[in-house]
Amino acid sequence: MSKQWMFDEKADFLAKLRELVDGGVDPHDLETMTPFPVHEADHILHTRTSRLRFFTLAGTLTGLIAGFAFTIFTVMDWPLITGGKPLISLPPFLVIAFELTILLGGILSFVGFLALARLPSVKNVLQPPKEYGNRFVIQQRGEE
Amino acid sequence: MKRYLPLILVAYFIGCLLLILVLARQWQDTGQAPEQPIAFSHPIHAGNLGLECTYCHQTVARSPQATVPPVSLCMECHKNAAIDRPEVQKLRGFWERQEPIHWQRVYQLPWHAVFNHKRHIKAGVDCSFCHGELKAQARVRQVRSLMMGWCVSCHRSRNAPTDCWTCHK
Amino acid sequence: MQRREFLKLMGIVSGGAVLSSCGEDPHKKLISHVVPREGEVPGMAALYPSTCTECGAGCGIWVRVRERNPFKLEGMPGHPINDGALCIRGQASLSRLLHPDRITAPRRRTNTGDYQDVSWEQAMADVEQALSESGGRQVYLAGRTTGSLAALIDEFCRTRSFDRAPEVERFNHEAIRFAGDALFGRKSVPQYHLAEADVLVSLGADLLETFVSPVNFARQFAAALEKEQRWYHLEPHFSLTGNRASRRLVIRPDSEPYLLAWLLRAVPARRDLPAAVAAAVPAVTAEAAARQTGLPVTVIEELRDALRASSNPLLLAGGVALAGNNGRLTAVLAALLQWSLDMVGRTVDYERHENYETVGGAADFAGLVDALSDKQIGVLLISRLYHLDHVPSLRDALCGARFRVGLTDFMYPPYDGCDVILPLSHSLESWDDVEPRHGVISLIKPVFRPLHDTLSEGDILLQMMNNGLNYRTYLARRWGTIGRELLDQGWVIRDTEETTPTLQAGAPPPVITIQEPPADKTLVVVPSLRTFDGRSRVLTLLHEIPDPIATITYGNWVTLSVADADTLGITDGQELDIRTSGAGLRLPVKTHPQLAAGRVMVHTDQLDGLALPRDASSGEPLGILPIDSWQATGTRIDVPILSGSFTGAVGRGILPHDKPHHGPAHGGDDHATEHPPATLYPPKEYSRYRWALAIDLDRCIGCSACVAACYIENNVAIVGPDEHRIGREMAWLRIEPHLSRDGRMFFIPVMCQHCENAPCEAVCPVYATYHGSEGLNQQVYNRCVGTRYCANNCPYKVRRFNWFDHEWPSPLNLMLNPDVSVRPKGVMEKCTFCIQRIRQGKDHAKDQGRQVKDGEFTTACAQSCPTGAITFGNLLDRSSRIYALAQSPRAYRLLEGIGTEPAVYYLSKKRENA
Amino acid sequence: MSSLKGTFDQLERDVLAAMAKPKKSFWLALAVSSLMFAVGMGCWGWQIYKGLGVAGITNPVGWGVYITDFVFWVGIAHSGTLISAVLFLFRAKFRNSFNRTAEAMTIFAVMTAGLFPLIHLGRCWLFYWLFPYPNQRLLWVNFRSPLVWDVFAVSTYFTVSLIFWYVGMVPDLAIVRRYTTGVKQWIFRIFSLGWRGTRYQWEHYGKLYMFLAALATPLVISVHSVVSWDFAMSVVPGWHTTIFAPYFVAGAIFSGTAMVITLVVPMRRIFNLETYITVSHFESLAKILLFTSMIVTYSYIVEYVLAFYSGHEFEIAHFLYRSFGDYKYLYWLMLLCNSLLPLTIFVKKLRRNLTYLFILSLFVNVGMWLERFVIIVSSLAKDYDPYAWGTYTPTLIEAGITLGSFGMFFTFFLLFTKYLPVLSITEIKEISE
Repeated sequence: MSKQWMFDEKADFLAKLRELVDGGVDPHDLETMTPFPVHEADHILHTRTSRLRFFTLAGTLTGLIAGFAFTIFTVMDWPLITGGKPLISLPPFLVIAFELTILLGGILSFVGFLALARLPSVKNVLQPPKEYGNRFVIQQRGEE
Repeated sequence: MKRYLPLILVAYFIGCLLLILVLARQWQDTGQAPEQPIAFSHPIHAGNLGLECTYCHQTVARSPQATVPPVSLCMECHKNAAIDRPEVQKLRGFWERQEPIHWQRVYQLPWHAVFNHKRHIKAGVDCSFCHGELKAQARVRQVRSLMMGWCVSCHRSRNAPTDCWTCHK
Repeated sequence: MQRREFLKLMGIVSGGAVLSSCGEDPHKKLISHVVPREGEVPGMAALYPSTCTECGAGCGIWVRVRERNPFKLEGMPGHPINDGALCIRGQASLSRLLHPDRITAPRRRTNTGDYQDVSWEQAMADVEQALSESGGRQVYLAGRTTGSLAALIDEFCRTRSFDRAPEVERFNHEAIRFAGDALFGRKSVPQYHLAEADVLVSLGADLLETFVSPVNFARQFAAALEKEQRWYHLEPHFSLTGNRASRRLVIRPDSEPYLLAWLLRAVPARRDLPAAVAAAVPAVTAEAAARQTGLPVTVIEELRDALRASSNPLLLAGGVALAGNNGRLTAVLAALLQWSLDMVGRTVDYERHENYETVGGAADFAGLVDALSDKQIGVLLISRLYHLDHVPSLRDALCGARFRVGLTDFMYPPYDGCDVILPLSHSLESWDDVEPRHGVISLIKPVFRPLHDTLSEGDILLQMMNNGLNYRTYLARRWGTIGRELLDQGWVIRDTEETTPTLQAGAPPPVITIQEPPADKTLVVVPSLRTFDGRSRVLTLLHEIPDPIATITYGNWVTLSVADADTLGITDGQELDIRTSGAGLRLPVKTHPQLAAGRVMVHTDQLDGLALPRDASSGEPLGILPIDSWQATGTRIDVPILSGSFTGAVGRGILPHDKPHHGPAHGGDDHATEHPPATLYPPKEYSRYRWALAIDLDRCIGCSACVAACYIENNVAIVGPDEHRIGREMAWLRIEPHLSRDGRMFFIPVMCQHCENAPCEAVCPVYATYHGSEGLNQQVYNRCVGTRYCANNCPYKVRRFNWFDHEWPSPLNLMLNPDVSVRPKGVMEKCTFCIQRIRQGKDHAKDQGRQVKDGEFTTACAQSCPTGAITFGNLLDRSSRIYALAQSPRAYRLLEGIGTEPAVYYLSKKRENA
Repeated sequence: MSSLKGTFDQLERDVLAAMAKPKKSFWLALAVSSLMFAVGMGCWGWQIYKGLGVAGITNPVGWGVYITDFVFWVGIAHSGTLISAVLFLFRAKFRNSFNRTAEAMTIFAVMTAGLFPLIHLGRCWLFYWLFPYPNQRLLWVNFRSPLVWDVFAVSTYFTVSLIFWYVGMVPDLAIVRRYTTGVKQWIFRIFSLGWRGTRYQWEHYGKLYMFLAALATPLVISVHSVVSWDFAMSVVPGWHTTIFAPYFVAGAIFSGTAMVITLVVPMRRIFNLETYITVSHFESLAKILLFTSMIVTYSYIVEYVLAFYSGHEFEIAHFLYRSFGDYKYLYWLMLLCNSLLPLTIFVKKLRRNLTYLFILSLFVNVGMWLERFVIIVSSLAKDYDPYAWGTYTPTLIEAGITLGSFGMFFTFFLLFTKYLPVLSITEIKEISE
């Protein structure tokens, strides 16, 4: 069985949270639900910094490399001279690489977010989760 | 009902995708073989009789166009040969009326492409490379897609020019 | 040659089966021949010789035929008249053959005045009936006719008892023929050997535009350029001819006699004039001549000195110089000078004169007009008349005939009200010959099945003569021994029995009095380069190509000097009301910086029915008219003026020696050192070919023949006046008139420059334009999605966008070049350096296992150019002409400052106008 | 009702009130804008059927109203992401009042803008050739062409802005989910992805939002730089200049901010959001407007200085033509709208007067449209070759399609105000605690 507390005020919520952690409850067993991000709670619970940055980094790097690789591949695939410029003209390709950096960075960040935050949650989509209104909620997982 | 709404939506999209794939497949199919005003048989002429392609398609090695033979050429043989056959009768009909034969084009290039038979023949490309084994085609059928990618792949593999204006006009 | 053999030969060429055209999409069909035509390879263009009949000059042509459709006319190299070149009208004349408005079958006028198509049998029966019933005289009135047809008409008139009226020709050179008749007893236009003269003085004659045989003169002009000929051209207005002379002298209209009379006395005679003649020449002092002509004394003295020092001079007068009240006098004085300076027999050739003897002057029609007015004419047969505006009396009297038979291809105004119309075949559909110049016979041969139910004039006459001959056999019989050569070569020069005449004893008119020329403002009526006397107006293409002087395409206009426009407070496109000799003319103006103040220029065919006053002695319409009053009406007429500015090019790097200076780093006038290659990248290497074009501005006369050739060769669309007004003309090649810093007019042909570093290429998102392996800037129509970025980024603005789908109304579609695609809407197009010709040339060379030879083929523009101003070739071939020209110190390229490295080299002028 | 929950409940009710059953005026506005949209589409259809010739563009002016519209709408699209991303990174709190609106504006403006390259194509049915996808023709696109950069920049901008907008909306959609029932709730359930607001969700969410903001900021700058390079990469005098990128970016922010004001002033009044969007917020916007106006004015000056200092004949001739030639009235009107009128914002009274700001923003919108028109058209009308000089007059078709683009934009925007929360509820909660 799990325990659950609900608060109308953030201060009450934080007080209870601190009380629970100080009382020796493993922060991993505590789940909170808030109407907006409450950073103080993260401090209390020692929430891990999100690993999303790796997704973003991977996305941007992929985009950058793919941008240059793709543009260079296409001009080598069917070499067509335009405007007396060399086949591999890096300045224009940089524009493409830059845009792809942002694009893949953005998309992969979003994908990473979905993966890390376990969204979309099929369960919650099919069966709406219990709504707590604008309350601050603490749930403690009990031992089975 | 409401419960299945997302499923229905997903099914709808998959259905659309499949339809597009099927249509694309259909569109790619090139094996058109239109009916001709005279059921000329390549198997008989090129196969049984062993006539060279150039016996009839005389300009294939000296002109961009291979050309269909003039009726007079057909009549050189068919004055006497096989005159009882109904298709040959048709031919004689054209000759007597001095009327050109309107063959259905099987290999048709789009308006923006040029093709030079002579150059391909002189480069050693066999007729059958593009037209297939005509001895086996009772009715001439388009055996190649004639799509740009098909032309270009061959040009690339043979080191033929790939300047756009080689083929585009 | 046996006659049978000859007929066989003709049969082979013309005979064989005919392809029936049908409504189905030809691309979906493979249509067999029934019997192949000998020497014809499907898929390859065949060339057939013929002669252009658009004007009377008789230029030889090669007709390019593919799948039995003629799709291009080209000047026939070696032909005695045009030697390979063809003019703008000749190029466009192909569309006369396929014009949708051509008369397709014999017509008979019904009681209501409408026409109904009838069979030939019916039409001929009607004519025969009229001939037997009408009573009265029968008259044959035709346009200028030479060669066998002229002989046949004579025969016809004899056998069917027709009177043959003088021939109608708007530009009949009456004054020249009058002078020839009066002085030498030769009523003909002599042939002028321009190229042989070391000093050429031309008065008024628009040699390079419409005068007698313009292509011939243009070729001679080009030949004379090589010899450093000194050419003075005197004219009251501005013409392409004057612009190309080494000195253009603007003189007061109709004042030529003063100058000529003075010259006659001032230049020592090489052949003595009879005393009576010499006495009859008015005594004019240098000052008087200078005052009357408006030229400084020094200039006329320079003229005198040049003529005196010349070993083989040529002085001739024609065109507007003879169009005033003093016209005949000017011609006589000019002819006297020709005699006195020993030109006759050398540069003025009466042995091989131009065939104008049978052409009538306006006065020659008086008898016919009277007969018509008196209803004496039973049957009037008219043939090949385009208009009769220059003999209005005849025009108005035509309806006096009881029965009129019209032979024509279009319903020109003189045919209104004809009782029977017999449609003529085009010269490309019929056998014939012409003899434009004495003894020079040029072949006309059918290359095309008669498109409509038409016959040639010869065949119609022979049918009416009912002697069982057709015109082909008639011709064969007449040609006799020259037939073979004529058929092989396309032309023959016959021996001539004519001799060089001498000055006749009592030659000139007893009294030579000079009439006072118009003092003030003058309207100068000049022939049109594009429409000749108006006969070519039916050719739509000619309306699409701008008049090179005004750069106006569609519509009528007058050209006005800038100074007068300022005084009148009038700008381009505004209407000017001109009152002259009682009549009025209202036309929009186009100002021109080279036109002298007080002169208004208008084309013969743009007079809007204005009745011209006539010369008192000859009855010819005058072309120099004093303007009584003029004023701006305030109306604006939206004529399409294609040039954005005549004067804006100065300092832009378009004209030779006219470089812009980009900051202090560059400078100097030498183009070779001014702009180092503006690129960081190494130059592109080519392996076998690098195609390039050289355009010699010294030779370019602005005649626009290249433009017409380009239009037809490349299926360039005709878009009409509305599109022109908003700047959407489709020409791939245009002639740009630009005024240079020192006030000279340059005509610069501009087409795609095929830049090495083409700005258009880099900006195309889909590679629809890119740099080909032979240096061509290639536009792949079917890849184009139509962003128009390339056109924006083209500094030469030579790219054309297809704003709509264009149509070639049937049967004009038959003349589409099968090797060039018809571009659909939404696609960019431009000059390709005639890639189809390059492709064919390389194909041909490859068959023989060699490189393309220099001059083996050329672009359509270069092919047509009468002066050889355009040279096409391979820059990698060090022995080629193009290489030499590109290396010439005269060579420069347009807008070199922006580093595009064009492949079109322009050669600045060698000889400088003063 | 002093508890946070109470405040939040009130906030939610206030914001979601805008999503209540629409009033008649809404339907009227929707009808007008969708009619405009339909007219535009009809004009486009006619243009596709007949050919581009029905528009007034011609030689030498190959680009006219369509590209002007494109640049205009891309410019409008700029402020959305700018306000959101840049101000987010700068922790500028006033952004919360209109970031949702601004982002929505971005999305719809990019969609509208994205149509114009298609509309202006001669053969728009082949637009997909602009994308580098493997095809049987074995052809690729030309990555050297600024138009391909455009394809990448605009589609990246659209994608990233959409993600940014959507991500910012997820917690709000979860709120709406609570207030709706039936099919509507289903939709919000799907689009809120089953959001619950747990601490790890918030943690990842916060990071994502920050990364997206960090990515979007250079993107914003790059996109309008790329759009400016459409011109700057050419050889056309008047286009070919290095200051175009910053000049266009500033211009985009300028016009985008003006459009935000144009949209938010009436929206605030209609939906009674005075509590959340205050006059001070508008004052901040007005300061951005003033600042960017001065950058733009500076660019105008620099353009002329560059041309004349360079001594380049063509540039000098062009700039004289721009200010004294065929399009001189448009040019001076543009200067009035973009450089002179915004200077009035220096007066505090005026910049706190919403009516004044609204009217001024309309002038700026017009001025910025004219700026693009003047740059595009006057540069092309007279470039190198005097023979090819010409002028351009737009036709009714072009006017119709431009009208249609406004119709499309407002249609989408009206639908947005009705079906999605127009303010970022969550963020307002965050700052209002």
